[in-house]
Amino acid sequence: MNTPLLQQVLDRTTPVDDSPASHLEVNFGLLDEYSKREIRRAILTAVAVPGYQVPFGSREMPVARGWGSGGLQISLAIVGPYDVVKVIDQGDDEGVNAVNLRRLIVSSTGIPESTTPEDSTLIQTRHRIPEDPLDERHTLVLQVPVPEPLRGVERDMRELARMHAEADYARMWVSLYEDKVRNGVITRTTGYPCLVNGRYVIATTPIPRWDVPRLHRSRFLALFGAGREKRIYAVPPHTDVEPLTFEDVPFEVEVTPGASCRTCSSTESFLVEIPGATAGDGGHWVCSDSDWCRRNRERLQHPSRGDRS
Amino acid sequence: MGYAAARGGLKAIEAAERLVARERVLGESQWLESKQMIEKLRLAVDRVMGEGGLWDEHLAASALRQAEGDPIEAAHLLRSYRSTLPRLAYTTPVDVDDLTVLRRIVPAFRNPPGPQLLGRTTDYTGRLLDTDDETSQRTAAEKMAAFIEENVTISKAIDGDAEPTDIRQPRRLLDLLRDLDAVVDRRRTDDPEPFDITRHPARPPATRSARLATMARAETGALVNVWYRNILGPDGYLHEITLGEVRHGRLPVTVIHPLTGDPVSISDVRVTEVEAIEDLNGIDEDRGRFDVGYGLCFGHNEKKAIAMANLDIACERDKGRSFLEQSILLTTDGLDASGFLEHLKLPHYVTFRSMMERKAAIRQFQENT
Amino acid sequence: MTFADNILSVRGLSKDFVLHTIDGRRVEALRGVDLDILPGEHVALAGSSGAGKSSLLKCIYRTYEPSAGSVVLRLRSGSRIDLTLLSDQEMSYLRGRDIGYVSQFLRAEPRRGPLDIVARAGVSRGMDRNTARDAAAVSLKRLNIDEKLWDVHASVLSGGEKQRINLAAGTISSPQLLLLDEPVSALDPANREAALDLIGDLATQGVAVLAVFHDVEAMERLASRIVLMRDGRVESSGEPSSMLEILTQGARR
Amino acid sequence: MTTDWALRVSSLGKIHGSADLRALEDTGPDIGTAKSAITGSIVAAWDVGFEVSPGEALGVIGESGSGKSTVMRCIAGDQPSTSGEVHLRTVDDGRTNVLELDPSARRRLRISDLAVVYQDPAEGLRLNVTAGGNIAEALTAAGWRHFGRIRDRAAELLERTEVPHSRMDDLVGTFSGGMRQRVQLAKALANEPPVLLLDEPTTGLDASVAAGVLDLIRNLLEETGVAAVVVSHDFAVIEMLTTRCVVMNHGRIVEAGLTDRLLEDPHHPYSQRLVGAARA
Repeated sequence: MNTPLLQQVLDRTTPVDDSPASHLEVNFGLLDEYSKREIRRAILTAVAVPGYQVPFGSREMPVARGWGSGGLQISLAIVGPYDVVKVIDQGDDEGVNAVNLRRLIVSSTGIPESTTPEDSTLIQTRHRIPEDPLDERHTLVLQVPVPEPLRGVERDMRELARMHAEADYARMWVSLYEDKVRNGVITRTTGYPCLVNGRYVIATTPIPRWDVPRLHRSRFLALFGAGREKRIYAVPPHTDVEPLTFEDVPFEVEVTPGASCRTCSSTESFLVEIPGATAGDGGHWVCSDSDWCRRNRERLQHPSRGDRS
Repeated sequence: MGYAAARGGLKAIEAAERLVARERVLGESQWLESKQMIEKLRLAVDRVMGEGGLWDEHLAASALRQAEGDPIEAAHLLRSYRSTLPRLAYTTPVDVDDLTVLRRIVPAFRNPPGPQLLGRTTDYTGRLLDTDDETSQRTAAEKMAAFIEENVTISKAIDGDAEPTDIRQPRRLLDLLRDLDAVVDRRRTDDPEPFDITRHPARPPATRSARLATMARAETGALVNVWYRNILGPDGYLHEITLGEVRHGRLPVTVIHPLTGDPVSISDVRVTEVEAIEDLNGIDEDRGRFDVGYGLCFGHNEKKAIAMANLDIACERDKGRSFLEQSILLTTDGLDASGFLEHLKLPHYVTFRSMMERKAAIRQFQENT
Repeated sequence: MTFADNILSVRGLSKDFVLHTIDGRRVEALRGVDLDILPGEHVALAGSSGAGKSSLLKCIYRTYEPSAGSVVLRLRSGSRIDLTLLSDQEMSYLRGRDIGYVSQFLRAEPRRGPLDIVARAGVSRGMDRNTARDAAAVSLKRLNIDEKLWDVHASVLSGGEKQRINLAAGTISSPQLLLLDEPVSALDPANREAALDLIGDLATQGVAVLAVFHDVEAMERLASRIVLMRDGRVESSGEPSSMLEILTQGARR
Repeated sequence: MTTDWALRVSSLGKIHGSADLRALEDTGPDIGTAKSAITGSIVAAWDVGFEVSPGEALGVIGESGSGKSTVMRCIAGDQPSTSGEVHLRTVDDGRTNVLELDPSARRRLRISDLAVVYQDPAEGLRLNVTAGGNIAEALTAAGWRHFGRIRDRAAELLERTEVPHSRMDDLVGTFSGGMRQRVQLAKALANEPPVLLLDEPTTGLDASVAAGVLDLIRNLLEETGVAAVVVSHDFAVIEMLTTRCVVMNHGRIVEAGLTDRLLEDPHHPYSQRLVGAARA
């Protein structure tokens, strides 16, 4: 009866010696190997059942719950010594949350970081999908504050579980119907509810509607982590992601006619507004994806240099 | 650029960290020692261990210091530290009858079997703020301590081993009530594995062990609030219990030695334990008997243990009819609630831009119709 | 005439009521009634109040459940069926199609106009909507229901108007057998005339009629045969002329 | 002659408390109670059976506590039954006992195989949703995804149940009791269910409002060809809506028959008392 315990101690997975983090005091990726294994199992389930919210034993992380603890657990559970990490918040590599999380990932693993998707393999994000097209090399980890898309129509968790189990989404449709009746347009902003693989409705984290179409039949794997609510769900590559919309009411993304990025002049990226300091100053727009914006600007200034920065 | 406060990257963050670090050692006071906190701010340290779910007074004191006295933040530090530790062994089931009491009161009887032992408490002392200057306060306290040392023989009793077992391990009231057949018997005959809330999310409908574990780790204020809002508030699911037993004491913790296979005592933990007596009055309940709710948490934290015991029996009787269980499981964790609240401080300009766009769309629709 | 030609053959029909609320008292309403009706025949039931006339109609229609005996009806399809052996659902299906019943009072109806009530009766018996509406209009006109009232809720109409609407609804399609229970009792002379005229036409359409009238004149005018009942039995039966004599004598005595 | 059924209920039983069948021995109309002294359980319904054909309405009449609403709830799936079978023609051509379906499949029947109208509109409607939205719930559950067509269909149904078009986009919670019942009917009929259960559909409404709702139900039953079960304590309702009915007392059917026959020639002592009281 004692052997399993001893065996567990002896079997405890340790990072391989040549890993960049072998000199660190903490375990590679901060979490102990059992925890990582457990989280990976949840991820595998999530990939196997696209859109299903897999409950998992979310660990307390060195960031507050609601600050990306779910995304961080996913990243740390799947990160390997040869990964290159990019972390963004609102599309910005320099956002405070992005900096904090990137520091934790890099310092606990020793892996290199990048701001360019081209060079990255693991991209953790809060509220955006990078403008660059992502592909098979990329795993996108999205931080999810509220994973339950149906919470607005139902509070009882037992009933919520039943609704998902039976694909009973009529009340979600009713809320969209009521929205359109009352307001003339569908007023959902970010985190638009989508049907994944024709089966489960998910909350697309609070990414803007602009980003939603890029989840549809994507080439990359998207993993959604909600640490506080202890859920992981996934959109595997080449999976249908359809925003819930009526056949005769087109899905609308955020577009402001005439707006362009003041820095790179782009009209084809997701723009955020910089309000003017005074009432008279009309303000301006900039790309939310700061790295894409920088490269776009360089591309315009030095067309000969090509795509890479 | 806008959002300068939330942007600025690594440099700004590092500057913020330096400010915190500097104030920790600067200022005119001494370095705050862990030992001092364990002895003098005992209830704060106990609370952090309870909410952090980790018994280690020194780590808890360190956390409290690092968190500048914020118990929720300190509990967070303990818990996230714990996340990095592999789980190497499980203790044997703790037998609460092994509790050596430091304090024990039985409000349900004037003369219960065993003592009414008040122990270290200010429950019965006037809440009078000492407004003397610090030096006078200190002098007075030192005098009092010296007097006690010379004239009163209670110091040994606190250790709990200088007195006969029946005083320090008194028979519990519940056993007496059971002998009188005055309590419904809900004891299970099977022995299911307790639900491990650190490995699986506890969601309604949950087992009793999941609810108890959640409450044991809950933020004290949150749990007291759930209790109170269910007594006085809009929900009103709760029925006020009679306290059968409130205990604070030391409990030995034992593991099986991996090599010898023998049980080895590895530590004593201090816990607060409460048994709450519930008067059954539902149509489908046995009006002729009582039922019992149970609470147990790390350290000396009577507020939490009492709320826990009352909520335990309330949940049992509610049988999932209301949102009580969901409230307990989902809303009482300090890390969850405060983390989510504080995340509002993070940049939300992508969301806000999306919202602004919809506002414009709605207004345009309104203008067109 | 042979038995096979009958539209209706009633044999040994009896009805006992057991009144549980009055110490289980037994009331014998019918005591072995035999009766045959041929196609196109108009049989009027005569007899004093309590003789069993209405009970006989209700037992045939199964508003009362017969205690004994048989009620064999020839259906439109030509087959013969004992109504006492039918399930409730089967009986329910035959009602209106092969056997009709017009009571003294209009059954509780939703707030509908006369035209709607009569037309719906036709639709429920298998007529298409337009045909039923046309037929209803003809029938109401014939019964002197003012066209202005055709869409007025029937509940506010007079007793005489309701009775005519009821008659129109009951006669809109031709069943094999029509049971009439005092269908003109509340009518003034002019409207009574129209109603009797309409009933008289049924026989010419081949509908067998079994009727209870409260007055001799109606029987005299419509009946091809009169059956006299007493104490739940058929006492005698015959040509109207001879039977009316017996009836008027009986009345004088 | 057609007696093909749309709904068939047989040997339906519901016992609250211990499932010990000895409870059947000391309960029922002859004993005068539904509560067993032997087992302490309540036999809310036992051995209840009937068939309903398309276009037919069957009444279930009895006093409160007779078990009539229990029967309805067991058929609807709102309550688990203790025993018995319920077959719907549209489910596996009537071969499957729907009581044996798993809860999820059972709930799915409520989308378009079986609809219920409750006495309390709050049970069948969401009061914080508009009249049109309530109907949209039924339609979207059945797969409707075209906003315009959902609007049109909702408007058509509300017109049919005589709800003013101007109120289509008002919250049902702002409606009067009679109007809520009309919306509930519209929602129930949204997917043209072959079977409709009505539980005291006009009880609790003012007399004049009740009469209007009753008229509407009668018209709908005639026009839709739905097979209906009408549960009521009120003979006026049963008489207006049904051609056949069963009388329940202490959890059992004491008598079944054509509605006019039951009113004019009730056989069972309990039925006679009930009719006597209604006629008084």
